[in-house]
Amino acid sequence: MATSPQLETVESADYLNAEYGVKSWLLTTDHKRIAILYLASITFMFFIGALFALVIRLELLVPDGTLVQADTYNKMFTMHGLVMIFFFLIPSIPTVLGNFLIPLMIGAKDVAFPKLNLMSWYIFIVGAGMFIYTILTGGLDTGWTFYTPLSTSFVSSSVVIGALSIFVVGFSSILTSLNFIVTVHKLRAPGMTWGRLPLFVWASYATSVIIVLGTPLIAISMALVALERIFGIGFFDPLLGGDPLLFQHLFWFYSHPAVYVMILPGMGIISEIITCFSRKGVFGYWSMALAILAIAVFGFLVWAHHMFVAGISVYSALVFSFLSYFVAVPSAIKVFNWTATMYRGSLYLTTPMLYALAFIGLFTIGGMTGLFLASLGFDVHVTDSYFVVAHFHYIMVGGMVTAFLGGMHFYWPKISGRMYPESWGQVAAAVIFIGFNLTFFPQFILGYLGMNRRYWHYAPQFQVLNVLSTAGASILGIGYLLPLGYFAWSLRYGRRVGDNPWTAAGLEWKTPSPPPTHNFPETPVVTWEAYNYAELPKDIEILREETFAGD
Amino acid sequence: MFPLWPISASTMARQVDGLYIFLIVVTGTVTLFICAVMLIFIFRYRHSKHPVAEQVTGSLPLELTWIVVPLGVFMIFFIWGANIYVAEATPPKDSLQIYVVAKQWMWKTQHENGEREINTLHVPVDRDVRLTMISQDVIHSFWVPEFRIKADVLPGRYTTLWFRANRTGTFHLFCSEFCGTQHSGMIGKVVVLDGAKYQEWLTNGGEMGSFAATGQKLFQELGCANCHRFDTQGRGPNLVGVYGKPVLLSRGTSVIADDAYIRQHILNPGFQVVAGFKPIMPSFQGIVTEDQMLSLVAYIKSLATPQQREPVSNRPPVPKSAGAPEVQ
Amino acid sequence: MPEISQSAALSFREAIDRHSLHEHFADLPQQREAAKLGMWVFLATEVMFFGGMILGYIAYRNAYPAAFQAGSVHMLFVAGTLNTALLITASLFVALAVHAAREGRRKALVWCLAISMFLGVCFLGVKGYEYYQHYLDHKVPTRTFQWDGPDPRHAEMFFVLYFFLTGFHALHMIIGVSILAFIIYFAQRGRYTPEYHNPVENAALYWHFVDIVWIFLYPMLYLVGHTHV
Amino acid sequence: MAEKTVRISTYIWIWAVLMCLTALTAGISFVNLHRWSTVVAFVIATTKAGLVVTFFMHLWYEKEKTIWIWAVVSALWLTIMLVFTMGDYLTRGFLQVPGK
Repeated sequence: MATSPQLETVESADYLNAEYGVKSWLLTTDHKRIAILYLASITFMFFIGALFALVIRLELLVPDGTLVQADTYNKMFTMHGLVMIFFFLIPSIPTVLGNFLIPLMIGAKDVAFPKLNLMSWYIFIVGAGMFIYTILTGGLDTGWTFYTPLSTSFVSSSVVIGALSIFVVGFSSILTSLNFIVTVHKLRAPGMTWGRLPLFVWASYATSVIIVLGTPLIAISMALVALERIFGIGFFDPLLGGDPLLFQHLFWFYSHPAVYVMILPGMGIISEIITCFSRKGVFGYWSMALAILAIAVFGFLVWAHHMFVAGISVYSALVFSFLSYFVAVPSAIKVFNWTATMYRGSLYLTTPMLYALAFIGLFTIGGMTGLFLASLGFDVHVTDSYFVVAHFHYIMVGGMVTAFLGGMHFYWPKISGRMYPESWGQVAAAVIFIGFNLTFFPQFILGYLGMNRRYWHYAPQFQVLNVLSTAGASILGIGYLLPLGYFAWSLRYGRRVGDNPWTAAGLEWKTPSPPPTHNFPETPVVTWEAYNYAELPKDIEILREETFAGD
Repeated sequence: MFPLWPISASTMARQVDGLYIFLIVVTGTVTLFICAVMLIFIFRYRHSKHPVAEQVTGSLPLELTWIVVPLGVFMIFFIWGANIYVAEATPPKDSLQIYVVAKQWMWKTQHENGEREINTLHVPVDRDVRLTMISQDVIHSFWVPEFRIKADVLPGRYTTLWFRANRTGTFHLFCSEFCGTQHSGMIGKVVVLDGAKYQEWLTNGGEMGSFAATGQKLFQELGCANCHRFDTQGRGPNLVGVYGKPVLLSRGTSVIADDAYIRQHILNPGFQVVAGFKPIMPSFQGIVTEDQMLSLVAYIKSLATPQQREPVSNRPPVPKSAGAPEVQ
Repeated sequence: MPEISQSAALSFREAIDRHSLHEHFADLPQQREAAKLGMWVFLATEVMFFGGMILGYIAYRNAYPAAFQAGSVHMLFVAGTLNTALLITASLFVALAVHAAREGRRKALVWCLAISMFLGVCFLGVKGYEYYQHYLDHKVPTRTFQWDGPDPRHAEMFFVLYFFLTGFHALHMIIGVSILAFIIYFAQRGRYTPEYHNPVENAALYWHFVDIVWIFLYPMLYLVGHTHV
Repeated sequence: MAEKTVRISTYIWIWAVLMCLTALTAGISFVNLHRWSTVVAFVIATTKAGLVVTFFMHLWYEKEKTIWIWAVVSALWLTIMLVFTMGDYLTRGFLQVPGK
């Protein structure tokens, strides 16, 4: 097992080998082990979602729909959306990196309520299990948005279980977030003031606030959809006296802020990576922190921009469009500040940094096209077209998944105690970047041209761009398989690393890799500001060693 | 080669294209600028060239600049977009009225002269066209990319869309809101004809009598006319001259008798009873289809401007104190 | 607090810590603060949860005021008012229970909790009676729903909201009563001390919240029909 | 003891006020105040809820700012949701165009 003898001297048990056996994992209350449990679960769900995406892209290779039936196709995009959003994107960074890192970053022994933390995972598993049951019993074909009255009175698939699985998994998010909020408030180490928190903690905190205040609304709307289907009462069905727009209001009150649930933790991770590999403090710490909070707050004031053509009042649309621009300002601040952080830095183009740079580029495109969509007159034309599809994939995949992978590479040495192969990492990052852009950039053009989203077949003149998109998706698929492969490989063969291989700032690097069960041998006392790279060695420990690059 | 820019076939399309180009130029410039700056930094400050980072960690003037300037630019986006949106929301007065009923998975369109079409819509070029739309089942969305217009078609509620085609030809009509299995099959075409051809097309098909006449026939068949008589003796209000005017309700409030009110009232008469009448009208829920409903609305609308009939007061004697709202 | 000797204080502390302090907290006050904050954050979630349904109520009542007033006429006004009084009184006793817990009076704690629990059960009983009456009256919004006034569809909507809101509230009441049962069990065994009684405090917060929900539901559902014309 | 002790008489007084307010709101519902009925009922209910939060839930005695913030935030977010959604419902039809 041990390949590097020089580190054998560290005898104290880390969290991975503190105990052995399946039971020690399934009954653990250690936040780091729970993070690993989540990592396994969401990776599994990610590849299920990716499989659906594969079918979608293959189907769209030709205009006339030859691969699958319309019904199958509808199920594919519905379940792709639901799996990716509720079972991968929303939990991904918070439950994996958040769970693992927040206590480490603030110098706590664990999260505030460890048992609740484990319970959240079990609730997640129940929700995921219910959803997999839905998949196996024929799937859903409502679109991930569950718009009524289609979902309540028309489709015949298993909407009830599907909706309730979203309800259940929502509670998992709520409990995790509640845990984070209390942890950040109450368990910070002595000296770890709010002004010294790493931006990832700020971002996770803001994310948790959004989840706590927003998720009840998706829960109640899903519960109402399920009850409406079971009892045939007409809460949303106009034929029975309801109003379908009320559902959209309830749904988007959560589901728009949910976009920030997906992107904010990613932004936090990117701030950690950029500072480390620029060897610099972050540019404008407070504006970065306040921008995070501003996004969380303003994110709640813009939901009806999903409904500009849905029949809301013109005045309401004007207000929501206006406010949508206010959420764009803090996002712009973040992009500019990241760029400025690199100014006069000393840049290392390691794999995490490549992901961070890709994130900035892709998030900028995603954010800019968001400005297009917030502009009312433009939105009317492209809403529900591939322009929107491209836009949110740039944010969610180009932003969130890229940040997640960047974070996984950056923290892999801390999580596993071993280094991933750097050259493979760089190749994978490049493949993902190219594949991603090839997949989704043509979709902007398709959308403006008039290709509808959720179309099983389409007009022949759109084929060339769709073929490009499918080609890109295949490249992207390979790109995502690569890290899975080499991370698994490195668990056994990767070289062991010390406490702080990246010579990074932050408390999480001041404890062994992998950390012991209670994180710190003794409670740390913080006397330094966040990102104090001025006080750290100028170069990065692991890169001093020749072997790293060629690994 | 494949197309990169859609055909522009309505007055609105030009405006949207203008906004789109502006957005692309502005955001494209900024995006390219950010990428260029990143590349320059990567090149100039890479570790091998710039081994010691200088701790530049903030500049308030700079940060204020990139708060205020983007906000200013965003406000241009907002105002421009809002202008187009408001224009899209306010159909010109003397538009050609067409009714659209959407159902899984087809479009039914009806012209005022009685012409009906399925998955097709013939309109004249250079003329304002106003669509009053409703769905019979789930939410659909009426989208003609070449016109750059779209509006959801809701069940239970009328929505409106208008456009002015400025180019003859045949254009795609898509359902844009996911509406079930054959969503992608719910497509049709909009045929824009020049004035003469449109007239020709109209006269070829308009033998079934005008849309309002269909409504009138239905009005008789359903027995509406028994109570809604054209004098003050009926058990229901006289409907002449009602459309578009305020109606006093038994609750003391008043509503405008528009399409939505008429539809609501036929389906659910007890909801808003007109002052001075008993809630005796039966519901026509499940009896009148959305198409028929639209013809009834068209008929009542045609009564708004009585040509030869004597205008009679539509309101029965109500207590003076109730203060019937005056027409403004 | 009376002065106690150093060693006595230490052993006392240890005894408590062994039972009550989880190892990742530095001390009991920190743990107590964390538990309390956690509860308040949870209540914020609950506010939004009920808020969604209340939004539905406001939107539909705004659209169909007459139907809602007509629907409210069928509410059992006396039962609703009685229930309001029951819940407020139950809240009082829960507050007194917290008071007793803070002062370490075990007997008073158990009794106050028992009274609130009893009042809570009474509330559920009255609620059940109301539901039964509505069932007999064919006012349950299913196929058996009957309505002879105008606008039956939107009157039914009132009953849909009534059953949603009070149903979810009753569910919370059932959870609250069960929590109180647990707390009483542990309180009797002397689990709670003036230093450690987080569960009592948190259960009380939850109970008061459920009370507040009812305080809003009562006028929304029971009181809108009296002046109906 | 960490928590400030509240006198039992305070709780009883609050309870009495709550009961009176319940009686008031029930009684006043029989008086036709037209559109003010809703406002009055809402004000009374909010007052009652406020009393429960401040005294029974001890917010009044709470030194921890965080808890204040969370109490205010939950009310604020509820308001945001209600105001913005009703903002849509109440302004529909302003243009006299169906669906706008």
